Amino acid sequence: MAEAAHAPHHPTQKAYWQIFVLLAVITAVEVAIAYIDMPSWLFVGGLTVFMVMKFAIVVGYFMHLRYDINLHRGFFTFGVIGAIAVFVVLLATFRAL
Amino acid sequence: MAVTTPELTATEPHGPTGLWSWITTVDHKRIGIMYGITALVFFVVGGLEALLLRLQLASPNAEVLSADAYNQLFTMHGLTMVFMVVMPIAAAFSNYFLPIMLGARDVAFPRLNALSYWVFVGAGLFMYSSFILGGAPDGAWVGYAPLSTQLPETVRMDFFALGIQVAGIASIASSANFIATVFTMRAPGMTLMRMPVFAWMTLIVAFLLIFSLPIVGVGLWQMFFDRNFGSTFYLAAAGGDPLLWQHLFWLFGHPEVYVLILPAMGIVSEVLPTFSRKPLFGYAFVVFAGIAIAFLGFGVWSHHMFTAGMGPLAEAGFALSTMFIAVPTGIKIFNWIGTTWGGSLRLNTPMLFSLGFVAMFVIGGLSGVTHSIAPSDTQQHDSYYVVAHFHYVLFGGAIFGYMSGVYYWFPKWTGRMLNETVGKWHFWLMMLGFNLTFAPMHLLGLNGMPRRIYTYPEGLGFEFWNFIATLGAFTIAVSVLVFIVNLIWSKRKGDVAGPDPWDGRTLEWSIPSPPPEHNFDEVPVVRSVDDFWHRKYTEDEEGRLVPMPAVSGGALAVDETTTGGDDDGHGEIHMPSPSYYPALTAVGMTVSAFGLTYTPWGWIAVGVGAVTMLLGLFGWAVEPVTKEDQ
Amino acid sequence: MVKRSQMMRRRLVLLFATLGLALASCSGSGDQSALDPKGPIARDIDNLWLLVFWISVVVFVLVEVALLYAIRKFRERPDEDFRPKQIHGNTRLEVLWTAIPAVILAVIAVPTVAGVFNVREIPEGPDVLEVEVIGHQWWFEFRYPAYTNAAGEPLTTASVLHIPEDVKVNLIMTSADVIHSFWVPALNGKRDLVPGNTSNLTLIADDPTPSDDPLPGQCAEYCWLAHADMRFKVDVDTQAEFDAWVAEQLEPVVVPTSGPELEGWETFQSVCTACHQATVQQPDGTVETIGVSLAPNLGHFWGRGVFAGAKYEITDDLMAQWLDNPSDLKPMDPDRNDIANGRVLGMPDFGLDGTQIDGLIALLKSWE
Amino acid sequence: MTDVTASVDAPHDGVAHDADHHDVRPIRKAAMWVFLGSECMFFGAMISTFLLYRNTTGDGPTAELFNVPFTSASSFILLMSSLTMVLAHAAFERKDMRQARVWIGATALLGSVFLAGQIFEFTEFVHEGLTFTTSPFASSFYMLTGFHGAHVLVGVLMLSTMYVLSLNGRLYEDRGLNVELVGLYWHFVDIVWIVIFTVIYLMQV
Repeated sequence: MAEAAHAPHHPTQKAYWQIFVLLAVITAVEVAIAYIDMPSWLFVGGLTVFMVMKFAIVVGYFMHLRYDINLHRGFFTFGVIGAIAVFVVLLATFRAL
Repeated sequence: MAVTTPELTATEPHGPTGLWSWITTVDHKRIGIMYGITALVFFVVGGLEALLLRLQLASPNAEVLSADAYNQLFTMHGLTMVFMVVMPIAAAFSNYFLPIMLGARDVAFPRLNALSYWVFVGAGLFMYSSFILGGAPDGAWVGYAPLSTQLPETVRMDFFALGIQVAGIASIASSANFIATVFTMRAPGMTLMRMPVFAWMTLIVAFLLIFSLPIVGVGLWQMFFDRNFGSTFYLAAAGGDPLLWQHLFWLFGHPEVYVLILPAMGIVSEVLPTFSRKPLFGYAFVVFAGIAIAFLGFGVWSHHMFTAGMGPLAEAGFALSTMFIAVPTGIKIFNWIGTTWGGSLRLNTPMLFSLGFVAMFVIGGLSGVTHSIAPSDTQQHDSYYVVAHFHYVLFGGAIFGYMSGVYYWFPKWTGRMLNETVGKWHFWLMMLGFNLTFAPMHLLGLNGMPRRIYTYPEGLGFEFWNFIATLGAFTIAVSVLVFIVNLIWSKRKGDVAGPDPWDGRTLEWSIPSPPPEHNFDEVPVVRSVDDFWHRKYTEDEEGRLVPMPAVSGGALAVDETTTGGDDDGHGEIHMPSPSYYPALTAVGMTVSAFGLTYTPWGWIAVGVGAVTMLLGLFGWAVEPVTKEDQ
Repeated sequence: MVKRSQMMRRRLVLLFATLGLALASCSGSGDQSALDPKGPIARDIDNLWLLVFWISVVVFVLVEVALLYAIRKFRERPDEDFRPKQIHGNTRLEVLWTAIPAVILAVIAVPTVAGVFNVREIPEGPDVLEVEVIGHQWWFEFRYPAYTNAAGEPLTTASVLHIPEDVKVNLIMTSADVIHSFWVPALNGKRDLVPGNTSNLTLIADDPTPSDDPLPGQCAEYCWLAHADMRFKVDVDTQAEFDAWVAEQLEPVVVPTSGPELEGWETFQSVCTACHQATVQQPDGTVETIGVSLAPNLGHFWGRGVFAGAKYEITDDLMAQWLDNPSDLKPMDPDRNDIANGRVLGMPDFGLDGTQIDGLIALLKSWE
Repeated sequence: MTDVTASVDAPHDGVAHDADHHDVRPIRKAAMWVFLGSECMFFGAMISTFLLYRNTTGDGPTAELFNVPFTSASSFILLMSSLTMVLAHAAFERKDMRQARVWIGATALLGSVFLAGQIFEFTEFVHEGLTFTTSPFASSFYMLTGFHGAHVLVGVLMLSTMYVLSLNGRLYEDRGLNVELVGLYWHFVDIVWIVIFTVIYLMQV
């Protein structure tokens, strides 16, 4: 029934383990970066890139948003993008970015 | 045009009767009625508070109310009208009519719907208990820090912080409920662009609420921790910034004011076409204007803080974004006038209130635009000019819109018509009283009368117009009495209204009034906007209205619906069974709120409340929706 | 029975009569009005307001007339069977009434943004008079850092702000407790006083005000009990008058050596210095500042003419009532005072007897 | 948003509309996703409060206090719990109840270990003078990590309830408390920690 249509898209058990290892590696790299001193823009930029990658991987594969209908994607991205936009403007008015 | 109702074979679960049936109901119609009645009671209470305020301000240096009493009353007047009157009235209409307009039998989560109502009632009683437990909140409905955190030893502002928090939880729950209902439970064929405008406005309101309430939730927790656990979020001496509260509050505050007005706009967009016998002018544009207002609503909050010292760049930016909110609002108003243009207007009371809405909202909208002009806003901000503005949009707008809704849909949920003559008296008295009260406030504000002052000196030119405003306030009170008399009298003795007294356009007029618990015997297939209207009328060659050629009596509506496979179309209709778990959870939440107010010994009550909540949630999560499912 | 449309027309007339009456009496503006500016900045704001106001009136008239015309013309006539054309919309019209408001707003946007930067510009330079404004719960404190007295204290006064005419006055504002808002409509829009932040407001007055009729101002941000009684006066002097006033204020007040004033001085030292401050000249000539500045500075107090947040004129019997029990004259909550942490919510009732009160009045009068 | 309408009708038409019991799962999932969207606003507000006060440390300890290795370990634990959660959901879809129960138990356990780690870390910080009332930095740090911990606790409660229910076979698919919804909630709590860990512990800007 509806589930059958979804099954092939779901990552297999083995794929989940691979995704998990990838996430662990990214976390390790992030921690490593924390100990290397580098120009602050590279430091913050690099950490943000890795953070966004981990965020996207977990949301995409573990929460199956990649295979989900546009409605659910719409709800969540509206929340995430909305939050980022609104709070960047808030911190800008406080000149605390 | 009565729809002959086939013999019901629906197995109505033999529910409890009497008060217990109301406490355990999960039927969206009964919850809607409960919201409506609670909102009306709070409306009268809020109105009495307003009368006391106006008596105190009727003359300079008056002794009617002490400063302390005045501060509590104006704060509770604001909180009551926003959180316990206008939002619940919108919830009453959305609860009752959203499922029916979408062709559904109930909302997505009936028990969550009951929880929203009972948590709202808990929040209302919790906040009003403050009057006898050391004084009501007296920090204004905005509760600016550090005034709200200046006296941690009192409990007044704890009732404010926890009261709005609990009311917020109720609204988040009902928003998620309505969003799920709109996106997953529409009648077959009813795409989003064939939904009634009221359904669209309820959907947009749900999005505004669910994305803005968490932000003020964080602000309220910070205020609560500052007051009770010595944190320093807003303590300037320790480096905290009081402006953070203003930002977090208004990030919720401005979407909130659109939450208050959009449902009324939805009602007007239903009433005007029905009484002009013409489709809504520019349906898509009205809908997209609503969506545009929702997005812009999140981008303008700091126009409440032009005088707070954010620096010129931020002020200029928010002035521009605020200015452009007038464009979608203008589109709506022009489309409403376009709807009446060339129509055949029946000036019954619902139509009068909707036309009154449009007329008064134009004034409120224009005075709103003058606020977006940041430099001139520094003269208007926190003066009675602002009080005039938001009463023109909230009273002239929202309340007129909801009164129109009450007169329009009263026949549907009671089966009887509200009296037209008494209705017209109610309209004209309210129109007169409203203008008498709030028009002079424009002048008072520009003459330098600040907001929230318990009295004013002689010689500044405030005496005359304050007296006129007080007269107006009592005229409004008379009109509300006329309204209540009309409600009570018509409930019993009003003329019997058939399922479609106004020759309506949307699905709720295609079912008997009052509708049965399962709403539709057969869920209709929808082919166009205002589908029910197009089943009754069609257009001749030049587009003029022509009644549909009469088909054998009454079968019109029935055979249009899906016959649901081979059986004779009366399959078992299982309605969700009553459940007391939502009410139990709500009681637990309110007890915890009381406990949190009176820590440290209050922790016991918090424990009891939390356990009750967990029991309620656990029982609810495991309980099947309909009992026979076991 | 009067024909329905007759009754309807009479009611419409009634409605518009009240509306007209309300708008027509714009003229009655008192002297705390934002509609008759007495300084260049307030005048710029007023011009911007008038531009937007008249545009709004035009839009108001057009839209309301269109609505009322539609009601009158398209009302359902009971006699003829009028079946309306089912018009669903008109995209051209939609574009029109989206573009026109957008254009009008774009036109207004230009002076608005210019106005914002103009009003917020902080004046610098030697000819600018800087005044520190500190908001307290329920009175305004003004300090002039440029002028210091013999004891090294800046000139400090309360409730009455003296400024010279035609001079850019830069108010550097903060608050000692909660958020207040400094608003003298005749000279500029309001500006909040936020604890922990400083904000700036520029006042420029065109011409001096008569000494008995200064410009009234008021706190505009709700600050609890006596928010309505937290007022102030702006006394605009000619440059000469202002210099004379400064010189007089800088003079330390003389400690009395005899008579009821001495009785007052004893009470002052034992009771009042817990919150009030004054720069006094001792009989032996030394000049010192005594007391704490949590409440208005009492040096040259009587000369201010108003007290208790500029709510009352200074007269003997009002001062006697105030000293007897301050909460009778102004809503305050002295029981919640926490002097150690600087929280002052009102002057308590010290239970002073007659002679102490007369002594204090005599003392303050002698300090003029 | 327009393509939303087409796909949404799909699950609808797939099921005979008048069947007495229409499929509730897509309805519950829609509500959960929009709830998670609103939770983004909740945590977003707290994270921006922290960013505002990150340098307002008064005379109390500053961000150097953070023990990055320890927190990296607890982040790894939470990451593992996300894996066990998704394995539990996969097992549940395959109707392999025994395996699903094992993974649900593992997720609850890992969640509890993470919570224990947080509590240990907090007691450590309090000893070093960073209490809830020390400075705005401290207040916003404890509020953010505290509310995240509260969400983890609610997750552990739900997981253990499901574990008990599955013991006597009363874990149904169409009830409020089903593996898929708790899974979405749990992963959300994990990605909030991913943001907190990077922004607060690592960046220390």
